[in-house]
Amino acid sequence: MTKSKDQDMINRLESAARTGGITKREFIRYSVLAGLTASTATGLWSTKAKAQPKTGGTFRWGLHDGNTSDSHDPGTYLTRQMIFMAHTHRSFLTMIMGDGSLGPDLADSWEASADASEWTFKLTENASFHSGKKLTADDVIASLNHHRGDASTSAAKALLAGVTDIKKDGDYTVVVSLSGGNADFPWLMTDYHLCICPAKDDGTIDWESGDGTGPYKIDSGEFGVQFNLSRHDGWHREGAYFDKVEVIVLNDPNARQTALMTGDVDAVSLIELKTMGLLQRNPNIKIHNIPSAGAITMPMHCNAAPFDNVDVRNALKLAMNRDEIIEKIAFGAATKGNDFHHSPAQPYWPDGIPQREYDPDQAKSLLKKAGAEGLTINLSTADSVYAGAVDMAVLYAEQAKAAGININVVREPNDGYYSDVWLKKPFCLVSWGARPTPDVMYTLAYKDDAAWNESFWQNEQFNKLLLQAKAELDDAKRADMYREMAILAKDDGGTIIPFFNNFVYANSTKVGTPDQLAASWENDGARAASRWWFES
Amino acid sequence: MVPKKDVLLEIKDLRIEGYSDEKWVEIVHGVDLTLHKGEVLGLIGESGAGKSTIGLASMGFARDGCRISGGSIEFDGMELTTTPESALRALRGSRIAYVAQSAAASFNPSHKIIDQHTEAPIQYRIQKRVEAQEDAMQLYERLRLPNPDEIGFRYPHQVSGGQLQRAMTAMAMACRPDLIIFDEPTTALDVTTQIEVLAAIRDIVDQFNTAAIYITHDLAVVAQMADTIKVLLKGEEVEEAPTAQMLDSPKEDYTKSLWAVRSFKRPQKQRPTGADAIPIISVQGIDAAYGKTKVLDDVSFDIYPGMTVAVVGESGSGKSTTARCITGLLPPTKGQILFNGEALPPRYQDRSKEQLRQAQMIYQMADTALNPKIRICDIIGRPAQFYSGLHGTALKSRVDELLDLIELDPAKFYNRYPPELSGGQKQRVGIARALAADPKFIICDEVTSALDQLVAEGILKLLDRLQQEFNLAYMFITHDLATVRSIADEVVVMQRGKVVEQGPKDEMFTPPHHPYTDLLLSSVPEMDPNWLTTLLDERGTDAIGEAANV
Amino acid sequence: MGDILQLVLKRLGLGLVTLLVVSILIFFAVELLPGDIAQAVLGQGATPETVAALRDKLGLDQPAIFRYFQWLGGALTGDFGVSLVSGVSVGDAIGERFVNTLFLATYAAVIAVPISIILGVIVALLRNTLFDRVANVATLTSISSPEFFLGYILILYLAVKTQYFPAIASISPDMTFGELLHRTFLPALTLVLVVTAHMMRMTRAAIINLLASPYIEMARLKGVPPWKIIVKHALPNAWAPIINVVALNLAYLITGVVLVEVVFVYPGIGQLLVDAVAKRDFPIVQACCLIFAATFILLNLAADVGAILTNPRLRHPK
Amino acid sequence: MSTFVIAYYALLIGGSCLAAYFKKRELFLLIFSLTLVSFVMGIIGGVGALRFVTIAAGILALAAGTSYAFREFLIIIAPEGVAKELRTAPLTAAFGMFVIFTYAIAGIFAPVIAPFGEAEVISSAFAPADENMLLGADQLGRDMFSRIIYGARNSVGLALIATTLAFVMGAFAGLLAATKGGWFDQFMGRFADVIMSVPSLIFALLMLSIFGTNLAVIVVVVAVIYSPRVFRLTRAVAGNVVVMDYIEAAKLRGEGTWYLIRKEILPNSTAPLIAEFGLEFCFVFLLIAGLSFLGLGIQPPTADWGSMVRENATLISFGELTPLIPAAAIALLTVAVNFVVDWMLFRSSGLKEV
Repeated sequence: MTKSKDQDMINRLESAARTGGITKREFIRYSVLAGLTASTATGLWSTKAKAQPKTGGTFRWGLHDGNTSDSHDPGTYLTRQMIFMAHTHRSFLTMIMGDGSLGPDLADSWEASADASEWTFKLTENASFHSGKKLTADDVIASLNHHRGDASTSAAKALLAGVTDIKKDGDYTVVVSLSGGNADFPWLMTDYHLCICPAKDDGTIDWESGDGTGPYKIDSGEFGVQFNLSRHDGWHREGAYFDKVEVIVLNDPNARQTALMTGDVDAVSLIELKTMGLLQRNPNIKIHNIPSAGAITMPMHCNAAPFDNVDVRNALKLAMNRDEIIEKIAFGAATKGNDFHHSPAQPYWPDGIPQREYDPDQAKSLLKKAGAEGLTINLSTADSVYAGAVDMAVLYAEQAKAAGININVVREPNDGYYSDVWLKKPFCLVSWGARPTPDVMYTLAYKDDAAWNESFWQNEQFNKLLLQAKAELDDAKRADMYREMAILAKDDGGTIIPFFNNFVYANSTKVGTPDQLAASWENDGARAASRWWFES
Repeated sequence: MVPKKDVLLEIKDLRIEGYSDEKWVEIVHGVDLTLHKGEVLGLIGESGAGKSTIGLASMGFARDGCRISGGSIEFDGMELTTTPESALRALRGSRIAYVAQSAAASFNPSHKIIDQHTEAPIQYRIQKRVEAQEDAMQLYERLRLPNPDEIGFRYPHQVSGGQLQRAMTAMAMACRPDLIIFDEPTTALDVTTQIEVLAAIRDIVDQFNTAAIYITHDLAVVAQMADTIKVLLKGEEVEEAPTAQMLDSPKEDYTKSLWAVRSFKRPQKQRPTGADAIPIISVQGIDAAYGKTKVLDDVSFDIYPGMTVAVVGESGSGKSTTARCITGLLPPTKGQILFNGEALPPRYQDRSKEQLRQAQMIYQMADTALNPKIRICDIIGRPAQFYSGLHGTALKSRVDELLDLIELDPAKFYNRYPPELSGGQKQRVGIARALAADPKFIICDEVTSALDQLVAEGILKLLDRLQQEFNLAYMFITHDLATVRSIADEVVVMQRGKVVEQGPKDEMFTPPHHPYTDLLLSSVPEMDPNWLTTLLDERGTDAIGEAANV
Repeated sequence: MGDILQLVLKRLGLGLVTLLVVSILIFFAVELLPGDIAQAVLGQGATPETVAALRDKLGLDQPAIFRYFQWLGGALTGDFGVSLVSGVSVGDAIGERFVNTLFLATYAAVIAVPISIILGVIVALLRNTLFDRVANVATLTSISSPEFFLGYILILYLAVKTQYFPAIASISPDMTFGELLHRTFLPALTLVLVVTAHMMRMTRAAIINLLASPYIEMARLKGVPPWKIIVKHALPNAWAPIINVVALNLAYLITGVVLVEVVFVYPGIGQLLVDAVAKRDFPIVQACCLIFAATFILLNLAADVGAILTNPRLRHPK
Repeated sequence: MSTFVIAYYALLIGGSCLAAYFKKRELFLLIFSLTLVSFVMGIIGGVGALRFVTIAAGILALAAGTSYAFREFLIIIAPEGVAKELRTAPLTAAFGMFVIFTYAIAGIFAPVIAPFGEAEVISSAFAPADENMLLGADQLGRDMFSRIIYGARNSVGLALIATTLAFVMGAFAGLLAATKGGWFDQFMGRFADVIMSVPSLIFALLMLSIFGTNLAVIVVVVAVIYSPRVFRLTRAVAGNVVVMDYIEAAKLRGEGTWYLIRKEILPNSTAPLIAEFGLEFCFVFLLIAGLSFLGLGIQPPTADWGSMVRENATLISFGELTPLIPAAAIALLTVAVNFVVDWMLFRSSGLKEV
């Protein structure tokens, strides 16, 4: 870890301490990790920190995405209900903090070998499962192995594809060997699939029981409907102020919002942007608008006409009025995209790359150059991609008319969109969840041989830089490489990125929240249950 | 005769309008009527004469789509045309009662007979339920219903038509009204049952000295029932006179023509003899069944070319089923049918076009026999087109010719639809449709029973003329012995699916008869006002009970 | 009565054939759905190898016909299999939700059926009056409004503005019956609005149809007051069509309430079915569809039996 | 007391007196009961309530007047036979015809009537109504009024085609089954049972997922879903017709099935089918709207009332009336269609009540 990064960490810790985001004990522990002595850390701990949040109450939490066929198997986690549950009744090795930094969860600390190909995690000795069993390295190894191996059917299999071996070094140390260097590996451990379940004697995990080391334990529940949880007294971190938590699936936007307005729930994970302004008038409701690393992308298949011509691709990029789209579709709750998939909410964000603006005339001339004047193409989308995805496509089609491009908006069924449209139709709308680092994102969807290279974009230089950056532990060098990659993606890539959407969620004013909310998921990185509290 | 001093009902210049074609049209044009206590007035006339409308108006009631537009109706000092509905309602059922034509349709199928009987007395608080039920049972006994203590507790469909009609008469008597309107109470019944009901009605009206208006189109029936007869035609009175006088010396031409209806008679033909004389239709020992219910049992008879064979019997005797077997709609389970000596395939689907053409059928209900949405020219033209392949002008001239044959003006009727025609005209179109196929044999299924007598006579004459012109053979299904008498050459009497007796008409109408034929013949009402009394005396009361169960 | 039993048995037999055909239809419809269960379970985040592994595990590599007969064999012995997605047995997955659906349907029916019949009788009695016309327009309007829309309006007025009822109908087994009725009132009311109009119009039509019958005229000529004519003389004979439309609507209350479940977040079987279709979870889809089909068939049968039982001709044979 | 209130009561009481004087019993009862109700409403709701009554009565009177004038207009321009029928139409039916006529005009001449294009974005989202935009803008800033006009063409057109197709398929099968009888009848009956026993929304969901959501597929799927209902009705109606003697006569003549259906049975089965058409039309409309709710409906940016309701439905929770406009358009049309159908049914049933 470099000096500048440590300082950065300390500054963040300070600010978290001032706003009451973390407790004194945690503050000192992180500061020590950052290379300070305990006494210095104690001095830095400001007395301005907020008083301890009040404990008690039942937190009713309305989520926007749940399915009756969900299960506790971490390998099949897909819906928000399960992702949020995983952050509530289970734990991970690391966690993303309110300020966007990487903090400890089950792992107290971690360090890499010089080439970043071997990572050692030191586990906390205080963690226990709801059943009472103490957490050991065996549980961690079994849980990670659940996603590895030929027989594994986990959706996170690809994520751990680079892992060659996982060993324990005593009961509280886990060593992970990688096939190549990966500086981001501890960040990967925050992936929602990689929660830790109790190991069975045969080295597999017991996920069926729903047991975990999270702040709350499951009392009862039904998938796609509701889960009732109560506080796990043996939790190994600070927080978990509520006595009980009810996780309620409210798929219908209207149901969700009215439930919040009528006080049937205390917080919801998503509100409809269309009615955000109207909801804001309600004095009992607080709306959070958090920039995220999630993005709306519009991949064009670079291996298919007419998108195999870079001028056509750029014409389509220029034919979009992003400001109007953000105003009308995202109701302002978004960050303007610049056609490279690297969000300001992620580390190493390259500042100062010129923003691409709406320029139908230039688009026209590019099309002329490509010999594709009066271009007519289909744009596939579905309601489920993003609230307003269809409207956005229609709006874009209207804007593109000025550049002489005819876009037919095709509304595809919600059901099966990602298996039948995405990667199959040459031009479509896609919604990407937040990924912790640019490397994860690029490797997943822009690397030449990635299964999800959604635009089938092949760029030698880009791929070379990607591999170099991955193993580079020097932050400055890494940042430079990411800047170069961003420019390549912007000017040659096959993906239009209209905007990075914000997480827009709301809660009752009865609920207290930290000043800084994690941007990895809605509701404070899906950890509202353990980080929030009831006021008074 | 009843002393005529107390006037019960006095109608003056009654005018009633009906709503049709979006305007009010007068259908009763100023009828006067006076009825004294205990008197029975017979209202007679063809359909459309306004009999029922006047009958209902004397209750202060007009059917939906009708309204009383003028005149006065005074019932026992009360002017019904100005009485509010609620007061009128209080009158109905209690002081004026009504007996409808079809008891089967007029009893609510959902309630027991006795509950419907006691509804009015209980509602008017004349009797408590138990009393009313006892009274009902007494009335049932008096009307000679079998098992009077029990019959009321049945549902209407569990009781036969004749018994229901008597039960309805009993119901009308429930509050001992001053006046009962009988609206064709026996028209829907078989002749043998009719006697029963007539006797019961006359009996009870006499016993309680109730005044009555007896509406019918059957002269012979009204002759038995009424003290006075009023003849109506198209909403106007033709004449009124005491029964005997009316029968002996009707004044008006129209009345005379009504009286003369039954005079039509044509000479009887004999079967052709000789070796080459083969019947056009030969029914040979057929059995038939609906599902598991056997309805025909070994029926055999022959029909020779140019002859009319009347098949008579009461409802349920198997007359129409025999016709269905002949046409092939119901394949017989046993036996066969020969056409011109050749066996016909039992199912009509298997018959050739030529076989189908040769045998045609005319139906009882002209309303349902003609497609209301097809023009007359197409109805008649279709068989000609279908069998003979006529087109264009040839077809048109054939249709014109057929219309001429049935005495309908082609210029007027060519493009009309059936609902625009009168009953008789429809029946003529039905005949023309059969003729259009140029057949050798026609089944006439009760072709006149739905028609007024004058119209019916016209149809019979037409059929006779056509028979002579085209040498047609008729199978004439009927329950009306008067029709048989006038048109048949041979008669087949059927009862419960069996042929009881058959032979030439003269023989059949000359004693000795088979007992059933005898019962049938003797039950046909005659114009003599004393016929019913005489007949009942002859048969004795026991016989009536028996007949009722036939 | 023996005839009725025979009819019931015959119809049940036919019903089983219908169910079999439905099961074939559903199976192949689910087969034909683009994408497959492995993809759907693993979501956007799955690689081809993972998908293949899951397909293997679930036995999807076997031919469709074989899998269908495998399922059918199980179903015939009462084993409807396990959810391919969550591994829970179909009975466990559906059981409680079906009870919930039945509860909501019963709740709505208990309100809607009497109201619609009584209203139908009243409008038949007051036919062609202002009240009749207003009722006519009102019912037509409620028929022609999308049900999710009705739901939203009810939420606005009865939950958001007045707070009389909760906006979401989440229920749990430990609630008292009164609490349960209170919480599920809005979805029930929405359903009531949706089905009442149809039943009421049918009741009115059935009664008015009978008013031209001779026995109604007879009753009028006996001096029976109008309301009694409708209630005592017309209604008992109008049951057959009324029962028929009631059965149709009851079937709808059970099978057609997906949207209401979504709007009020009610854990019923409809939502389960939509989710299962999305996941290509064939055993659940199949079981739900068969339950729906069986409901439909049984209610139809009940309607026919009801029509027979209310028909005195058939109830009291000669 | 404002002048409005005085004028209000003066008008009502004057009207009552006039009605009483001219012995218009019904009119008197109506006006006088309104007077009495107004007293109560006036006390409880104040002038506002009275104004509401006035406006409601005004709208009603306007609708009645329009209907009356429209009926007279039709009578004058229609040929003799039709004009005779039209005279029997009650005001409700005339109103229905007027609405249908208006919708038809709006649909056919949509591009001429609508001030803006169907997908044209002209202002900011949810802009309020001004002199350019009669009803304001929708969520993308498209003119609401123009979209409603285009919606008449798309929604009504689609529902009409789907319903018609359902009727063609269902009626044909029903007539064939009634005529043929036997195993074919049984088979078709069971087949209809199978389709009907799968909930329509699920059926549509499956079919549209399999075959895609283009217009043709929507039309066919909706038609398949609704044809069993038409089949059953036709089967029942035709069942009553096939027992008629004229059918027997035609069969005995040796006529083929197709002739029987076309010439003999169909013309006598149309009345109840037309009546059913009205209700089915509503249901089809709703099903398509429901499909939109699940994201399977008409393709954007095509304006469709069902989708327009759905897109803005959540606004209703905040008391915004925007979603009510297309919903009202749907409701008005279905009510209108059913008014006309009621009248036709009444004409064909022969049930005359005056």
